Amino acid sequence: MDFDLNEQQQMLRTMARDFLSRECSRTRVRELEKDSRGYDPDMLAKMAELGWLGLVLPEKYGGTGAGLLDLVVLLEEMGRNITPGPFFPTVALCALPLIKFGTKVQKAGYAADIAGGNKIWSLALTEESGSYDAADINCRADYNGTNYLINGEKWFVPFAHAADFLIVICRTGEVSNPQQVLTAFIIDTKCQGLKIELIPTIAGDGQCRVRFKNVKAGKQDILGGVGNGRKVFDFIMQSATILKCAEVSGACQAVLDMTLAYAKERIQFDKPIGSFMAIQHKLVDMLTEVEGLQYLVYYSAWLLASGQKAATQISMAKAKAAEVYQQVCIDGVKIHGAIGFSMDHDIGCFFRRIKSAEFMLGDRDTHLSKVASGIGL
Amino acid sequence: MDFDLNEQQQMLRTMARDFLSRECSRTRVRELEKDSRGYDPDMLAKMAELGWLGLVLPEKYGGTGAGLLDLVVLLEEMGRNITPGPFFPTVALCALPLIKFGTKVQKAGYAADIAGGNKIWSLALTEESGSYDAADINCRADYNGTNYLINGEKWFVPFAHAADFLIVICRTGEVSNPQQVLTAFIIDTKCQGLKIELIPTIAGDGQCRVRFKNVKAGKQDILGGVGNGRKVFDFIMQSATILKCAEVSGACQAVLDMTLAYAKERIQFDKPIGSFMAIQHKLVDMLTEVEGLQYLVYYSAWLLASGQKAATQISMAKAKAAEVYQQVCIDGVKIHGAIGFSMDHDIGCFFRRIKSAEFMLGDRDTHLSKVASGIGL
Amino acid sequence: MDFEFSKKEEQLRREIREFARRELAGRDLITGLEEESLDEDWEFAMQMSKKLSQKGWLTMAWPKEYGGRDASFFEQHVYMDEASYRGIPGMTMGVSGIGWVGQSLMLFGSDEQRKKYLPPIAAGEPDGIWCTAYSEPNAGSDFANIQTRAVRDGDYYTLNGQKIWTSCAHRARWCWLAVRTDASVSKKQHGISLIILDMKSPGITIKPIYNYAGIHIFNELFFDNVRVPVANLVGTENRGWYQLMQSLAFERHSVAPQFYGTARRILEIIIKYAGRTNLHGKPLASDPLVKHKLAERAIELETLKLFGYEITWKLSKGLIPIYEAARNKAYCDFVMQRLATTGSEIIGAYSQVDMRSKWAKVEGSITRLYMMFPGISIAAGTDEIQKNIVGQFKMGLPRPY
Amino acid sequence: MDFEFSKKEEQLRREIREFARRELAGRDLITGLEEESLDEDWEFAMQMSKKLSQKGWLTMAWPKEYGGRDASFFEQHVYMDEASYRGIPGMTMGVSGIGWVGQSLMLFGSDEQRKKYLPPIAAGEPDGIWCTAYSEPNAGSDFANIQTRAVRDGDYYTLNGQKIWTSCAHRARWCWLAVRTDASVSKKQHGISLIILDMKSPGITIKPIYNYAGIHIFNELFFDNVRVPVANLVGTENRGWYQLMQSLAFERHSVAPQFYGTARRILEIIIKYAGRTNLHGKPLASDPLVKHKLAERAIELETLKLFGYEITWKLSKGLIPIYEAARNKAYCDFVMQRLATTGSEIIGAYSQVDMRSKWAKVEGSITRLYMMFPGISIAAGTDEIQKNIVGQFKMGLPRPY
Repeated sequence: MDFDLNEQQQMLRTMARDFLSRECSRTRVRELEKDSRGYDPDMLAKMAELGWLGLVLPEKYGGTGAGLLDLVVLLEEMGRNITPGPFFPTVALCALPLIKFGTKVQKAGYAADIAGGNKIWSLALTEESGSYDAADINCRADYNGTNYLINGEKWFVPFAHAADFLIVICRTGEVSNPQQVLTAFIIDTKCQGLKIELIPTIAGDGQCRVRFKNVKAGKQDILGGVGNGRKVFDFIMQSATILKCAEVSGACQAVLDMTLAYAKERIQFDKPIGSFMAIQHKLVDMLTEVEGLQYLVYYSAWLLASGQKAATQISMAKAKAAEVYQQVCIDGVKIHGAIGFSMDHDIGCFFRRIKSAEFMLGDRDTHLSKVASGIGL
Repeated sequence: MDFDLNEQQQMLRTMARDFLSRECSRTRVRELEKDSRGYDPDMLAKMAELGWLGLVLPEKYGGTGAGLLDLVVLLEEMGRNITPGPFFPTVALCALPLIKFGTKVQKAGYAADIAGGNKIWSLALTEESGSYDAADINCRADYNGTNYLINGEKWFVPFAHAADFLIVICRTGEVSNPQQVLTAFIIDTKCQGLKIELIPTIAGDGQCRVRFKNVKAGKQDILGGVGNGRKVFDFIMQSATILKCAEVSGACQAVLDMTLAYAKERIQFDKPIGSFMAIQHKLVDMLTEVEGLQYLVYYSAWLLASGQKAATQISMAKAKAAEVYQQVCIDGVKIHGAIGFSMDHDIGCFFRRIKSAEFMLGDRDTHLSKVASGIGL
Repeated sequence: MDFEFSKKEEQLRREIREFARRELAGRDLITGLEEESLDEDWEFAMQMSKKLSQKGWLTMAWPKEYGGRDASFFEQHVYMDEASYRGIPGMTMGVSGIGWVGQSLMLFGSDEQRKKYLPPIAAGEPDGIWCTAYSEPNAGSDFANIQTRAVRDGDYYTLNGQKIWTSCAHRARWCWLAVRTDASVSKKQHGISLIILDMKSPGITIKPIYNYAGIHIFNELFFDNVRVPVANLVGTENRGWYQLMQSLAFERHSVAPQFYGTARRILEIIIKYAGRTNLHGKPLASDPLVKHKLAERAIELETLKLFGYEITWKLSKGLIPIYEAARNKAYCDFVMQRLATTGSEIIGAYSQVDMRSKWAKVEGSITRLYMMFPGISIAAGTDEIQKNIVGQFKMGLPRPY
Repeated sequence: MDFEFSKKEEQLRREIREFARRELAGRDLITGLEEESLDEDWEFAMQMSKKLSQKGWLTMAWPKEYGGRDASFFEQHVYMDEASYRGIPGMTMGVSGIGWVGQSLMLFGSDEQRKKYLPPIAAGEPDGIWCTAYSEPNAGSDFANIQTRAVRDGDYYTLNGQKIWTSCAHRARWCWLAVRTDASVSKKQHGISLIILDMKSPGITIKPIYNYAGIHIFNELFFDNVRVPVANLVGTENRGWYQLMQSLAFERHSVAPQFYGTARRILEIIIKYAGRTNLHGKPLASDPLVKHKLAERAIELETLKLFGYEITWKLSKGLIPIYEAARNKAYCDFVMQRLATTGSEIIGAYSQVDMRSKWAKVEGSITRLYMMFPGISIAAGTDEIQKNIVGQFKMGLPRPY
């Protein structure tokens, strides 16, 4: 039993904290929210140089072959700094399933470009309903003898407008057993029939609607085999979800840190406001939840990384992340008072992202249902 | 718009508060919890003398013909003092439906004895499931050409062991439309085939299991007509529920009062504990909820009394009562510290009754569902 | 006990409904302060204020001599509730004027001040738009810590200092301003005065503060030797603190009926959305989790409604509801937060969609509420301050700090 | 990062499970302190303590010389968790002795004291049963306000005063007692000493306090000129406050693993109940509201589990987890309350049925928990006290009163 990061993880954390506080200040985050690309290609290139994009990719594809727990540490730091951009969709949503399910040809063809920061990827999974239940995937891929023709819409696809490739999860069979008939495709965003529109969000965080009209995909574009989309889906719903939780956990830590600092420094009635019991106990509650979330994230990531059953704990972490992040942001803003409500203050950057974090990869109720079935209900 | 009680109600409140603080001290309440009857017949007789048992009965049956709102005021005071005994089942659960649905013969035969405090009544409605959904009534009454034969079990029947008569709601038709085939019967507890056992509860508040084995009932024993049990049921689920809420509201006020008094008087760290912000704000939250509950009870009782649609608001009041009573008791005990946890302290009398108040006449989820359908869901 | 509105009050409600139907067809529901942000919204709000004035509703509870019509507190309640429910812009005219400046001037102002300042408010004119400047960087919850100085110099005060979080300053003709006129006092509460500031005076700089949803409601105000005639002093010099407390109470009185109206509308919109939106092949409205969350919100709103009734009833009896106003403010904040979070859970990922985008659901109302509720809850006093007031004034507890 | 228990620890867990299966077959789950109430329960608990001692588990983390076996903190953790999960009575022997008296004596006690008092604890003997008397009528949260006097008179102290909320006093052979030995100090924290009191001493009156569920755990203690040898002083006279703080920290360390074990068991029992109980013709377990409530409780328990791991891990690294212990205590109270209320909602009206009645559901566990949680949460420091500790020791905030 050991809660400590290993040396490599500690180095990674220090490096990430240094780099991000230098390159990705919150002022920069606010600028990028207004930027139509929503991210900074130079920053991404530097991340690639630091080896972050290839962190979990095998060495033969230009990666460093680190483990999921290392990526958790890195994403926690990115969460602390928000770090807008396609890192998460490329690495967490796509590189991991590519390495897990890709054919040799696919891996050889795509992985090195990911590691090098040359290509951006994203995942087109949820649809107009916003649901992350496999049964709600309606986007179809019908085989016409030579190709699959993809038709339908995908929503809230992060950074699709910047992406070179999408992993698209489609329905390829009949509806009688909706869970068994999914297939994942790798689609070049330059292909015909694909239309990408930016959805204007509060956080300006580059979520898109992607429409498919007779988009062609060949057998070589299938990830994980025909009819195996459910496996890809399940894999993503575990690995990407826990990584999203790591990001949220880092964000929660940052909000707590800035709120605590403010509560010490802000004087009202001749005392720091943190000395008023109602405020102080709220801060303690925040700390308890933030620490609890962090440990739950570490624990479920460790379960997954060490090959144990992790689905229930990952869903626990996601449900808790949604709740804690929202509560910490609300309490944080309220403790800041009016200043926390202004565009110039960092805490707003976190507040604007509450709902994005909550709904990406499944909302609280979705994951509570998974927890319920995991505990025998 | 007027939140004030009228003069008659104010007099009733003063009289009730005087009488109950004299005759029904909390020490007496604790004694009665240990008493096998669970109530004090002398106290009940005095209440009858004061005209309380006949408060809402017409004058021709020895009542005073007061309205539902007056009874709300009285039950609020009884709730403040807990007042163990069969007043609630006799008046709220039985006298009101008797007057509403009884035949002339029934009213003439029974009402005066209720007003005079000579006969005790109770309602046998819920069953082993504890559910207050009409569909969950399984106790059957089958007609054999001359009589109905009642078979089944009723649970949590308050003061059945002391009752002379029970109103029993039974299934008399087929299950195809379970809501339409209920019938209410008036049953003499001395009849053959009826077995009453006291269920030992935390509050020693006289709830019983009643078993029926071929209990005979004639047509003259039917309340409200054959197959009209649903109407009786619906009536009770409104009028008795709001009266239960009034009782709970009074109990909440009492818990708040005693907790506030203690917070002013208890000194720790050289200050009254009510001056610590966390405690003070908890007291303020309690006050807000207790006042909110009181107004919601008054409002929904007024809706019902003035012949308007009241079902949704009554369910709102019941759902809120369950939540507020529990919260106020928990916070109240915690603010009292260890002393609140001891058998000798009054607050425990209220704590022991949380669950009885919560589940009698339908739990929070049951009433939230009714609210949901009331607001168009 | 009687919870019925009078025939007259019900008639007023119908007229407001009719007015809204006619004037607002097709416009989105914009909550409260947001109308101050964009020029086109503000312009529309001002048109509405004028029309509401012509209907006799804007300051209906004011005495006739000041442009009101001596309407009852209950009629005013109905106006606040129904106009909020209908989302009529301009209904509070930037809040300050009809919210507390008018009533405060009636209590503490000179005859000249009443004659000069009240009619343009009642008329719904641009000259009746006020802002209120109390807060400073170091005077938030600890409001008595005001440092902005007004130094008397013959017939004028000279103002220097800074105010912050001044909503509507960029729209206002006048400012209801709290300043320090005596810095030598030992008790901070003393030495504060209320003055009326002409926003056209030289030496005022207005710097916008955008909130984190990009909406311009708040401003910073800087005063550089601004000259204010002594005639603009309200009431007695150095006694401003007590007048301020009264003004704040006026402010909190209308919180419950006003927010109740808005919230009831939003709840209804969500319920309709849940009825027409399918998930997993069934309407959201049939999901027990959705049902119970919304039922809980409905109970909170019903409670808020009654809290609003209660305060109006007490005002109508000539009582001064101090703790009730603070309780209602804190309860509103609680209800807002719960409604915003529940609403966002129901519309899901769409709650992050910009409220003015074509993809916004439920008219953007949830996203708007979600983005605004922390700010609204801080305005007019934090939760902590409200609860302290209830603790002291209602429960007789010592001040907890 | 590694959350795996060692093979040895897992083996221990299996042995405890085996032990419980053999020894407890068919007995109800009785949470913690309740075993002190009834004679027959207490007798059984004492038998179990003896057996647990023989298995080497009771004080396994103690050094061998005091009757332990130098087991790791993780083994002790596994014992606390698993024995609680299995509901083994006697596992904490009335709490004080193995909870903090033993460890405190190892830190502050004299050699003679260790030799005399530790072996009976380790052996699970009646002579190893302790109670702890800190609280007084006017010294609850404000614990330094202790008034019970011990006046030195040659080789003896003479005790006078009163203690309250002393659990296990009616079962204990010894009392771990905080008294005032110097009443002249200006700072209340000074002048307090810890002494060992023989419960057979003349002049002690024990008055039972029944809790509101009728269970006898607490007592009042009255001291009328009770004589205590000076040799029974623990550590340094008048320095007792600091020793007390350390004892309290020991007490809080085991809160999380112990309560986690109990709570996990209760949650499983409720889940099974929901699976086998039908309502409206469907199992409760298929009701989304039931599912989500229990899922939330499961998440809280998982968090508590990790908080428990963390504290054990820190202890194992030689750290002194102060704020963590306070945080865990407060979090336990929160989790207990939520589990009790959810559980009661699921078993419904049966939650009011006496836990020892034939009609009790889920082995009476929910009713028991519901009746006990407010008391347990007050014991060893209220929520407010715990949060103050976290605020000061972890967050660097000033004391809030």
